[in-house]
Amino acid sequence: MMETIRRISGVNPRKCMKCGKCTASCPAYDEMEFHPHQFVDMVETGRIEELMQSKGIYTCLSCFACVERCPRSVEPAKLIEAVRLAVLRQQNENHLTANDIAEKLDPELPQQAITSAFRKYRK
Amino acid sequence: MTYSYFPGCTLRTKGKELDQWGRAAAEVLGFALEEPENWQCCGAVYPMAKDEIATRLSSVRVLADAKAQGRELVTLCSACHHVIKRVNGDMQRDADICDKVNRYLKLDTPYAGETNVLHYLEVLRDRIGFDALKEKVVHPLTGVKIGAYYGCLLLRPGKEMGFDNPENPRILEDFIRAIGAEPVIYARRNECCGGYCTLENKSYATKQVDKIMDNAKAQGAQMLITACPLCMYNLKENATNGLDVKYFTELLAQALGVKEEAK
Amino acid sequence: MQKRLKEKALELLSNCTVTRVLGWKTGEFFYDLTPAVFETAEEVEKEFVYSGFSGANLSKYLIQESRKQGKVAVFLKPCDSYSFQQLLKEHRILRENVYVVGISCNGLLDMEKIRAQGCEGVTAVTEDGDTLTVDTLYGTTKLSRNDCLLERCAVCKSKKIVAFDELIGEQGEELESNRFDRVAELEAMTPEERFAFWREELSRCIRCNACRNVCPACSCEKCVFDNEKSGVRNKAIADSFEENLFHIIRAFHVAGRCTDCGECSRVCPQNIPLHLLNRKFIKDINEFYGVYQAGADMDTKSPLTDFTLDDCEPSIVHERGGVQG
Amino acid sequence: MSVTENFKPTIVAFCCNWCSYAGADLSGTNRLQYPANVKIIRIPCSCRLNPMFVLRAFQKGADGVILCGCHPGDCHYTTGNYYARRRMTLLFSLLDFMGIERGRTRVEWVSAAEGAKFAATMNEFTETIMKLGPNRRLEDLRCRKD
Amino acid sequence: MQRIGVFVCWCGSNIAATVDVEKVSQVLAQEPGVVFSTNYQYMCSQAGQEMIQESIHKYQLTGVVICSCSPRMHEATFRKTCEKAGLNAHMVEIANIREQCSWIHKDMATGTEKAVILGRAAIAKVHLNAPLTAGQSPVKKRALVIGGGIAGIQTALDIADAGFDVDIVEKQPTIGGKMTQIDKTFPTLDCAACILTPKMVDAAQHEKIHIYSYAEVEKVKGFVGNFQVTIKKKARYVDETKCTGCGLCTEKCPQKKVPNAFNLGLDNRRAIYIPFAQAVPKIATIDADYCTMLKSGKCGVCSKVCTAGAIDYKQTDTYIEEEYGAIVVATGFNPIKLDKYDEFAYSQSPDVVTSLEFERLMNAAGPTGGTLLRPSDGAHPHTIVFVQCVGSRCDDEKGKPYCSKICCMYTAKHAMLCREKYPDTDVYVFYIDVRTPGKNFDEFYRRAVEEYGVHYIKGMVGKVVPQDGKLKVQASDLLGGSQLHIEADMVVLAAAIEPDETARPLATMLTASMDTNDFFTEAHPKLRPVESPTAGIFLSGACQGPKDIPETVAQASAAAAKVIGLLCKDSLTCNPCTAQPDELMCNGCSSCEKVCPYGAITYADKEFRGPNRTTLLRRVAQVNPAVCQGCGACTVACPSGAMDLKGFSNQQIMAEVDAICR
Repeated sequence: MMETIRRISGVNPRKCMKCGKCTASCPAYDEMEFHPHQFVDMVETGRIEELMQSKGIYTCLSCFACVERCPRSVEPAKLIEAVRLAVLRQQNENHLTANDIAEKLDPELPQQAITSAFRKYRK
Repeated sequence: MTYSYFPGCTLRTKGKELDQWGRAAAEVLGFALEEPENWQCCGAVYPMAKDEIATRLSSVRVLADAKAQGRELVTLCSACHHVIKRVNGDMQRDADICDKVNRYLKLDTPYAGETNVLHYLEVLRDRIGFDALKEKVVHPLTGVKIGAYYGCLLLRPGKEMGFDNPENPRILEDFIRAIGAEPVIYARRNECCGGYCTLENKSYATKQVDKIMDNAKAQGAQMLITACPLCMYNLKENATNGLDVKYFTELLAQALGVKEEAK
Repeated sequence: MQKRLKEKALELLSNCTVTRVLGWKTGEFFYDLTPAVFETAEEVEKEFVYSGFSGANLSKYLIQESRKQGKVAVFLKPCDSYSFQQLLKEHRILRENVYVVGISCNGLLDMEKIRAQGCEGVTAVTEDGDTLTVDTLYGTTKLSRNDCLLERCAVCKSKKIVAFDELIGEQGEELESNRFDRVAELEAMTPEERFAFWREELSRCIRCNACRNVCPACSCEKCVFDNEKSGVRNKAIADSFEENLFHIIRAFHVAGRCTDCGECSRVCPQNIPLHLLNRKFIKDINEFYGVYQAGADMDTKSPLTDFTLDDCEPSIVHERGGVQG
Repeated sequence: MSVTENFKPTIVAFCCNWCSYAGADLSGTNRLQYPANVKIIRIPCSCRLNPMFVLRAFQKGADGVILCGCHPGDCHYTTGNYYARRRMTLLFSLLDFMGIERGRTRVEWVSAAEGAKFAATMNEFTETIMKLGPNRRLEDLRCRKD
Repeated sequence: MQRIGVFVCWCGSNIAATVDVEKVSQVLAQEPGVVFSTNYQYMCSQAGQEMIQESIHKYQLTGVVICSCSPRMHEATFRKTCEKAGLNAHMVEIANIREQCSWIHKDMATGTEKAVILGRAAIAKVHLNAPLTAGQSPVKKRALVIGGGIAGIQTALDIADAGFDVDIVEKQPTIGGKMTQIDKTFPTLDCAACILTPKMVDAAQHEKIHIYSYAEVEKVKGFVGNFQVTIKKKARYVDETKCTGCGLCTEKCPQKKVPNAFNLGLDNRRAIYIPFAQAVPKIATIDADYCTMLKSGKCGVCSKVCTAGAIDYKQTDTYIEEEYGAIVVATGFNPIKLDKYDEFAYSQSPDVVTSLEFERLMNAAGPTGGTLLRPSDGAHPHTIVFVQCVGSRCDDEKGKPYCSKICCMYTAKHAMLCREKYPDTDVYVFYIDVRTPGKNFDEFYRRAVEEYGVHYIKGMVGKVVPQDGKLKVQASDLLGGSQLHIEADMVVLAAAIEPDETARPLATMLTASMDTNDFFTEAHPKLRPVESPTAGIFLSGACQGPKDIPETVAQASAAAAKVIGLLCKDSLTCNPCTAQPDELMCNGCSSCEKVCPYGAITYADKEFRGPNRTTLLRRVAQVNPAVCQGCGACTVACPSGAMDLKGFSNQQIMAEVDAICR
């Protein structure tokens, strides 16, 4: 599994020097039980299952602040996405289905909100 | 000068005006935007996974089309720009992805990232020039204090987007100056507004938006402009007590005196 | 043209601008013109010849002539002027002792080509625009002048005279030339074919040293092939290796300095296309390090005494197209 | 082909004194093996390699010639390897043009720290020469050993 | 014909295990010219060396071949051995049968066969060896120190104290460098000025030291022992010999809005200025970018008030040529620019400062007179956040890959001083690691934490938002497992340090090598840390890598010791393996000159005998053996083969080729 995550993401977690700047930059900190630097550490130590169970993989905003500010070019966001994909690619693990959408619609909502949600949360 | 132009889903539907203002302004400024036939959605999210290509194909199609036309590709929506620019980067740098995509698409000539992708703002800055724009302004927005809201996708990752200094950008501020208004610098202008979670978790989005709005207001902004339709929606709809938010093409069209015609 | 050159030579001698004139005179046959030094008006009147067969590049003779007493006048065709300037650049010619008369050129004739078109026993060749009238023991033939040009003139790289004190005729321009076509053809062959080609050509070499003696770049005080200490001294060829060695080393020693004047091939009695080796170097230099023309100016560094930090690696030879040998 | 089966190639490696010769020493110090066919000649700098030496080696029976020098930018004499690079590029290209097998000549930049690279390069180069077989296109029959 | 002796070493079992040394010595004994051949357990031992010496006498050897370890190991040893026995050192050749034979082959037959071939090649070469004598080149007994910071000053003082003349070239109007801007020094909290300014005065008053201030090195020619340097003295529009440093002009100048570089732009100075009170030399300088007189020809106030008549608006740059035996580089460092790190809002708020700016804000001679006040509103800050590693330890193109080394300690110092002077302030330090290897360094840091109550937080700041007169700091606390939001009054950034921008062009002038970060490379990272690989160039201070003051001073003195060692000598032994042209064959074409990296080749017109009793004047190459380093680039550039290299001649190398291919 560790290898899968590393393959999907192309990230080498060993480059991390554990400075915590990713977590310091993360706007979604309060919404995640594991934080960007923990993703890096846990992928390296093989604690993938815990990450796959965590809600944080859906609350990452993909804002790339952690990618931009990481001094070691580790790119934590790619790891988070890779874990999310590993979950979504499993059978029946779509986080969002078409049925969920209707209730969330509002007339002003731009298309891209829906498109992107589907892209991010579905296989 | 004619550019290939990728409007994207939102500017074709909910955000029609944003697109029309952009086109009207382009006309005044002397460049043409031509949509490729049969463009498809860019996917709205850049696929970070290195092991799949399906999500990159539609972007490559429109890039290859621009190459065939011998044109640069202009985008207006920052999400589209982000996705297409980065997919183009993959085609330039990731031999594996490039190879797989080409084999799948079977294009007449293989595509390897030759097309130059420009955001509308980059056209204003690098091709037209903000000084030249300033000269064309007929209704300067004198005295208006505007905060630029950049969001994430235009700027980051800086290395791939090459758009502006990702931590201290100035392109929108220069734009604001060019249309005669006064830019307000505030630190959260490149912090995420939480747009992607607006569907799932509104309160969370609201928290993000409010922090941005507070910062902008405290620094003296009277309104915000942005280049992303999703940010615009989010900033407008999810703010507790927010400032007015406009798309930059609206102010551009207004300053150039073509806002009404566009409608 | 001959008349104008003769008049110029006489004028320069009579007004004491120079004490000698370097030009051409007839050798064994009318088409076999050889370089000659004329010291008096009489000699000029009697012997000076300029014709379509005045191919010989006179620049090399200036290495010696410019070091003698008094000034010497020389007639340089465009391609000769490149050799001249290259030698100046290498400090081989004392410029102040030379009066250069640049002469425009519309290409020189190759007797071999005339013969190849069926003219045996040629007694005279007269030019009339694009037509050559060839008198032979067996009658008269008319040939197209273009079909009888020396190889180097057929693919002329430049009509520009790059160094002169005075011009006779019009100054010309650098030309778009297809001179590398033959090199490219060879490059496209398989290594076996190329090897066979060169074996066929070089095995004819009799080591007469004509190529070396005529070459303006091959003007060493003492050639390595004559030098006991060089380790490659060699007067006669005993083995196919030595055939290769002589021509590889010769080409390498003039690389970056060869102006592509084509004299080596013109004088080769065995008709070996030696200029192709030099041209291969020129083509490579142009492709690897940017276009360079030896003798075109006085200050550009020769590509072999120059470098850039990001020059291609030698492995480019292995990696680029063509069949692996 | 019996010739190829018993083929023991002769390979001459010209190594610059400062980087590559030291790199070769290091591969010895680390006991990294490479074929005994490779014999090293020490020259002060890669720019000392005269094309005549390369041809001489082939004449006398070498089957492959390799030049090793400091990496570009690291030359002890600051610029020597840049000249060597141009000279060898052109020489190899001319040999190729004359139909000599491309694999018989090579340039590799080996630093004093790259013992492993030196050994690997020599193994690789010997293998290439083994595949090419004896040098027949640029040999002097009088020097033929078999 | 040479009389050659062959000595095969066993190197214990290192060689003998895979090479049949007996057989090698027997086979090589059959080679032409070999009159004696033997083998021995350890040739490099005293007994082995004596055996070689005895054999030289006994067999009247003219050449020696030693089959042993790499020449890089013992060539010098064996050369000395033979020299003592009366044989020229360059009549010795080594066949490397250990590193390049016994150690890489496992099979005895293979090893032995190869050893024989390598021995033959060495014998073939010795046949063509000729005795070589190294030339001598004189040493100019004067040193140049480039950079007048603490490193340059210390080096200059030490060299001068040893009795040699030293010139310091400093690009600023005063010497002193970065240390002049520092308030206190760790770990003792001495006042930097108190320990530095006496040294500056010492340097200025030392009869052996000459200071070229406001000057730069323009051109360097020559080589070790004999450098010719052109120094550009920039026009300061003040006559140095007349100016008394009274400072009246700097008070009367009407141009008041010039950012004060000494205080890093935190306040303003005049267009004519003396950087600070203890400047050396204490001479005014006109800033041509701001002086209205120089720009528009209208003003002249300074000239009017100067009683010494020192102002000279017509002054121009002047050039000085001087010769030196050694050059010391002491160009120092600068903090990096922070424009790529604006998540910390450095460009957005004046209250976000660099550590060096913070030094000025704490310094009694600084813009706030030593009271710590916020630059934005002059208020006392109550919460201060220090951020470590800003631009250090980065693997992207924004920052530097190395640790800047000094930041941990100066930040501890800053934090401590804040708490000491203003106990009501809350001080946070965000760190990745705290690195304190140094005498009394860790104790110092622990004091900051334990005695002064500085909050050290393992984590990093992600964003600073200036809002409502505060700096909202968002950071991570990795040990506490939380994201912190601190309302700070000031944020201090420990910016990475980088070599001064003048270092790169200087390195090119000196042909001294640099690493990818533009730090000068040392000749050996451990054993020759203060020498550049280029002979005669020495390194002092942070130009070689990040350093604190004690380390800089230690290295400065070390560099001085190396320089003194060089200048003590009257002459230097040159490399005997130099290029040598055969004038009879030289074309004078300049090809060799163009590829010579040392400018060792010049040309002379010489008369040669021509045919028929004539003489010919020919241009021929001349090699300066003191300058030639023996690379051999010229030998290949020469088409006629007139240029050859002693010790590695065409014939010698071809003889080796022949022996190997035989």
